[in-house]
Amino acid sequence: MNTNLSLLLLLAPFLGFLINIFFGKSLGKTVAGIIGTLTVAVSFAVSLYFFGQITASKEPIQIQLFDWIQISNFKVDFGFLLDQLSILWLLFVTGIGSLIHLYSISYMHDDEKMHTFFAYLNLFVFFMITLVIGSNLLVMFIGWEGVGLCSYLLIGFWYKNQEFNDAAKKAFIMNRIGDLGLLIGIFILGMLFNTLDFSTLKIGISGATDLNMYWLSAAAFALFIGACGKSAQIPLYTWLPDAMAGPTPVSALIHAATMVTAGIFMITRMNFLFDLTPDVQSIIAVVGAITALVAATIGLVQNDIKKVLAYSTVSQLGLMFLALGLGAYEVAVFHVITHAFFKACLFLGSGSVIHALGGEQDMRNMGGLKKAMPITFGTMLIASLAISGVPLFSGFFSKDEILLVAFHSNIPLWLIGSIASIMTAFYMFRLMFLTFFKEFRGTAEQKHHLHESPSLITLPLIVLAILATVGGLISLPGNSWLNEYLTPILPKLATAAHHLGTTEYILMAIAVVGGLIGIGLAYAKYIKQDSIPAEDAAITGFSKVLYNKYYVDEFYDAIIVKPINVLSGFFRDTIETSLSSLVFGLGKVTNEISFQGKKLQSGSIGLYLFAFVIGLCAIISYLFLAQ
Amino acid sequence: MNNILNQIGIENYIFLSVILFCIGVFGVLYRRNAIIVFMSIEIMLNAVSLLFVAFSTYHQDAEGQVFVFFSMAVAAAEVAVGLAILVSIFRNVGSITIDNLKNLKG
Amino acid sequence: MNVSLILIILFVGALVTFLAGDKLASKVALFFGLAAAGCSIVLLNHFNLGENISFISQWISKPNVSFALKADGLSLAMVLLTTVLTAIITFSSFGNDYKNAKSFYALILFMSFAMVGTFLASDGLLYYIFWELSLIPIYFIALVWGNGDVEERRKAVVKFFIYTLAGSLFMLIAFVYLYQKAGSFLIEDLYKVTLSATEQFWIFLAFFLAYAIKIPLIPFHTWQANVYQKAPTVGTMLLSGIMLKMGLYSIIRWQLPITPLAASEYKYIFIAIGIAGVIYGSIVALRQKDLKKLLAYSSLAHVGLIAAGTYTLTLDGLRGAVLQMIAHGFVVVGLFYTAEIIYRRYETRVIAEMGGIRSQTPKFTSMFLILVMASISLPATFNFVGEFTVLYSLSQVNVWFAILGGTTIILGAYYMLRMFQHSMLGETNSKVFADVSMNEGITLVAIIAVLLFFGMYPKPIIDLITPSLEEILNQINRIN
Amino acid sequence: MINIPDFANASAVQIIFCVLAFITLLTAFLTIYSRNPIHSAIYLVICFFSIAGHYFLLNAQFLAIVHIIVYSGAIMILFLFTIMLMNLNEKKEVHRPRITRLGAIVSFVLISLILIAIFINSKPIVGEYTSTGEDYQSIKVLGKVLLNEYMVPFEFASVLLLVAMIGSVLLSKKEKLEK
Repeated sequence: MNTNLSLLLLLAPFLGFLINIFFGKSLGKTVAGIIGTLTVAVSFAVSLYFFGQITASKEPIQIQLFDWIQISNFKVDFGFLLDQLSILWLLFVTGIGSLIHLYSISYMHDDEKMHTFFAYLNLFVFFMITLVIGSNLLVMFIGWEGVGLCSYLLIGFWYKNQEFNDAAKKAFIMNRIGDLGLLIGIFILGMLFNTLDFSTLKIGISGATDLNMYWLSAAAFALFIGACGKSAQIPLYTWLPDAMAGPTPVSALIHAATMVTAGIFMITRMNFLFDLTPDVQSIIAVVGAITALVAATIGLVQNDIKKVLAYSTVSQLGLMFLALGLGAYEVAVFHVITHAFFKACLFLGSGSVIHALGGEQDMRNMGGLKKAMPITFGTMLIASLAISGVPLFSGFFSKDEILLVAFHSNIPLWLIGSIASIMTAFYMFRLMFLTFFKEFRGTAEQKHHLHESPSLITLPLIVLAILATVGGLISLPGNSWLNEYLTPILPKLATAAHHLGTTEYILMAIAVVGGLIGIGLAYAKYIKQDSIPAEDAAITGFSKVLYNKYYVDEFYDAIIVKPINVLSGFFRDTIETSLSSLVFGLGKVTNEISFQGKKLQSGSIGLYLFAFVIGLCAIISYLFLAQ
Repeated sequence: MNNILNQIGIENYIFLSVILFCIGVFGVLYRRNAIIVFMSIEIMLNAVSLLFVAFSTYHQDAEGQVFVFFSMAVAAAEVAVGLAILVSIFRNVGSITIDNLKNLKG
Repeated sequence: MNVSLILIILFVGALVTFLAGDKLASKVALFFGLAAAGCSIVLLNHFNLGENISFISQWISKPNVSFALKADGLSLAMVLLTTVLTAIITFSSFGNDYKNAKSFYALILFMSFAMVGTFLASDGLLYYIFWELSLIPIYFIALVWGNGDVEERRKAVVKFFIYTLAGSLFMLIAFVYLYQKAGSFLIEDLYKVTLSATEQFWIFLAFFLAYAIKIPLIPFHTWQANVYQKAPTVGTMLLSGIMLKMGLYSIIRWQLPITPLAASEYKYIFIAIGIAGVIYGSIVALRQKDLKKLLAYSSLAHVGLIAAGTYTLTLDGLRGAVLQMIAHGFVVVGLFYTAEIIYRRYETRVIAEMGGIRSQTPKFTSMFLILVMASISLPATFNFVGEFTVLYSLSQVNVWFAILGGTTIILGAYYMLRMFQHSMLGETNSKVFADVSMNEGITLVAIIAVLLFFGMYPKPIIDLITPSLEEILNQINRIN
Repeated sequence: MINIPDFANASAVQIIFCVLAFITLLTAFLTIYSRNPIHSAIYLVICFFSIAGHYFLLNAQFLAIVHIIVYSGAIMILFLFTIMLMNLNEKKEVHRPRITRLGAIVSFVLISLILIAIFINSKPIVGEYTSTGEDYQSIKVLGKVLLNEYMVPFEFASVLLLVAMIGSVLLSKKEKLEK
């Protein structure tokens, strides 16, 4: 029963993919969209069933299908592990997935290749489910790389534009750098523990007494590099902003809610490993904090509505990594969930705006959309409040817990996180004010076409906005359902103390005040002063550095891409030719020897005879006299 | 039976034929006239034949002489063909000096 | 029923194809190719049932040479690869018109015959004869039916011929030396020969030269790119799909078990050479303008990794190498075939002259993309299984080897995606790109099906090759 | 090893041997040394006669006779005819470069030394020459050996001579220039 259901869970989106890719064109756009949405909805329903089962039984479901890869000291099964963590992830992947599918039916309706789009989306969900429910690291790796492939396909969905293709390629390759790290981590774990299975690994690592800390840390660090690639952390984050080249639903689904959280999922899955390697944990925390800050500063000055959201995503992911690094996995997971709600909502809302403006993404050309698009505005406002950490919205609870944890372990990290949160509030409301308030700054034609999006678009927005509001309920401070739910995965939770003291309340207040300061600053600048971000050419000073993203892309280009290309040219033109001429040179030497040797063949019989006699002498003396 | 070798000794025949053979070799190398070279070759052949006969006596065996007999037949054939070739070379080139025959030059 | 049947089918097939005349040649060749593939599958079945399908008979009494064909799992896997690919390659050429087709197809079958012989032979001299025999047909195929300037082609092909021949001579010398010691060319007897460390080193080196040129490993690869470019696509497929596997197979079958001491003594050097090939090939591939050349260098990178896997002397290394050999055989044939499909329509192999094909033919693009993904070993393709196992074995030797070898997954993705982007994506090309024909579609789907099926379920092949690899590993470890 | 002949007590056979050997070597040398090919040929005839004399000395009468017939008779006549046909004389002899002469002398010395050294180094020769008394070199015996054991080579020799005859006739025929 469970086996069949899990297969249904996994294969329903795959079936959708097959139908859409092979018959999508003849089925028509709407049918293709409905098939795509329904198959994901089926998975969601199955996930709900499993959720019910696990809350009742609290026993993880292990499913083994067949032997996959045979290694000398262990074998890798193709199997599933449905425990609290994976089911939680399944719920929001398939849940938000179906909402975004629904949204896309309307959003992508004008695109001639809508069936392909749905096929890819379905394929993505399929791989994401594989990633989440894989019972060992390698099955997870299938999903891990598979979502990378889908991300590549979807970023480059409008493949006629080579810049989009470049962005897609960049995303794929950056991810692959991380994947190499993940693979190395898998190798080390395989060698150390002779298994890749999560449950066996857990027993092996927790139960072992004489662990080799050096290799354990190496494995944890390698896994973390993998997570960095997938979850866009420094130094591998630059692909995510570029990935906004894809259609907006893709940005919402893949690059905000689901795929980028895979790194957090993986680290949470492997918490038993990371708990033993405090050095790596502190690296994770620091990297997360710095990423949060750097991305937030860049987000302050971006003018492309999706880019702002992208940097905000990177920044929020940084906060989650901060939590992971501090060992507060449940907090990170909590933030992943709330973030999925409000960030998906924000992306879909921005998509709705872009849709209404006929593809315009520059906030300098927006403004005053509040009246034309009330639902979009309302939902996005809720989501912005949530992300800014305004009390009672979901983001408040999750972000606050992260900062709380940070404060208890390391004050500088807390400070960095707090600054990043203030900045988040600022740029989110900058976005809101620039987009929805004041007068419309676009062309007259755009203004003429301004309209609220159709209900297929607004419905998911509303649902997500509601979730963004109430999502915090799953883990209220002091009385956390989530912590209780995750206890089997994170055994530490059972013993952790949950009490709210004065410090906690003060910190909360600081966070709230910080958020409000951010909002207030944005209000002062963009509503009171009515300033509009300058044209690209007019940006100067530090904001120019920020606007150009600290020139990190250029830096990578200069120290990695260019040298490799130069090296490639050097190899191709110099080394290859010289190696080739070496071989030809060998031939030439032979030729030359034979040419010189030809001269011995003088035709002079006298000489031949002389040589003959001398040779005879030599042979005879060798045969008879040499002994 | 009185053996001739008792009086002369096989080694003398050996030295004789070695020297004869070497004279042949010397002739082959020293002279440029193809006919003389040919004659030198005959001398070398004879040197070997002489040794054959001497050893035939030494071993009291007829086979050595049989071989000389065959080598004579071959020598006769060789001379006939060789001289015919020389004649035709002379006709074509006008000289039988072996220095002039360099068609085999590589 | 024994394995000589496959050889007979292929040899007779070559003759019949030659006699069948130009019109029928391709179909006759396909028939015999399929017959051979079917025969090898039937034999595989017999083998799995535990029957003895080897064949041995005295051939020459002095020197002591036997006509010995030994079929174990490893050989059978390679034979299966050869026969199936031969059928696919023959079928793939249906869209082309070749002058003197009867000779062309006869040569394909003959080459297949020689390669199957190489994989099966368990007598050193017989193996050597088959090994050299396989060179003759590809020489003519590349020379007569190749493309580009005749003079340049001749230069490239003659270089290839002499180069590989020269390399093989060292192997012959090694065999002669071994024969003097063993008094027989039979592989079992050669395994039993005890050699001093110095002898092993020289024999190992002699074998290595032959194989390094054939595979090719850097720095012996200079023939490769030019020949791949100049040869007709069928020739390129035969070369890259099967022939270079002969070298890799031979490392496992002949070189390592005969000279285990040298192999374990110098394994770091040879792993390093393989990995250097991975990085070097990938980097050179980055800036190739010619599609076939790019694929040639990618092939260089992949075989470097496979060779590194074999030299680890671990079960995983050998197993991964064999898996990757099979996977690479299929994927590289598929990729070269896509190059051929594009060439049939656009008459060019220069990547810059392509582009914008995707909007015209989504089917072809999808299949191409799957092949590209398989080539960069995305999980769930067969290549991943092989590459994972090989990289794992490298990490067992030294994690840095795995990291350096693993750069292939980054660099490979870089050049393959770049190639894909510039050849397939972008604004719609002004030139019309006809959709894939029936033949082309069947060929590509067959290849993709193999790659995906074994990517998810490689167990049959793993089970097939593992016992024989374990046996070879026992031979390798016999001294230590 | 080389026994200096004791001329004072030499037997007749020994003296004959020495004389014959002297003639053989001298004429052989003169054959080579003489500038006139006709003279060379005549010296060579004398040389062959002296070798035939050696054969007589060794009691190989049949061979000696055949030798005179074949060599002195047939072969040398052929030589003489050819020389006369080509009208060779001293003047036609080309100048030999010094290096050639030097090379020839060097190799002569070399090969002589080597051969002699070999024979000196080889196993000492048995001093006593026993004789079984069996007849081994009369014409009767030779004929039996030749026509029994060596019949096939004998026939081949005849074929060889035939072929040589045809070949030389063909070779020396004036070529008809066909265009």
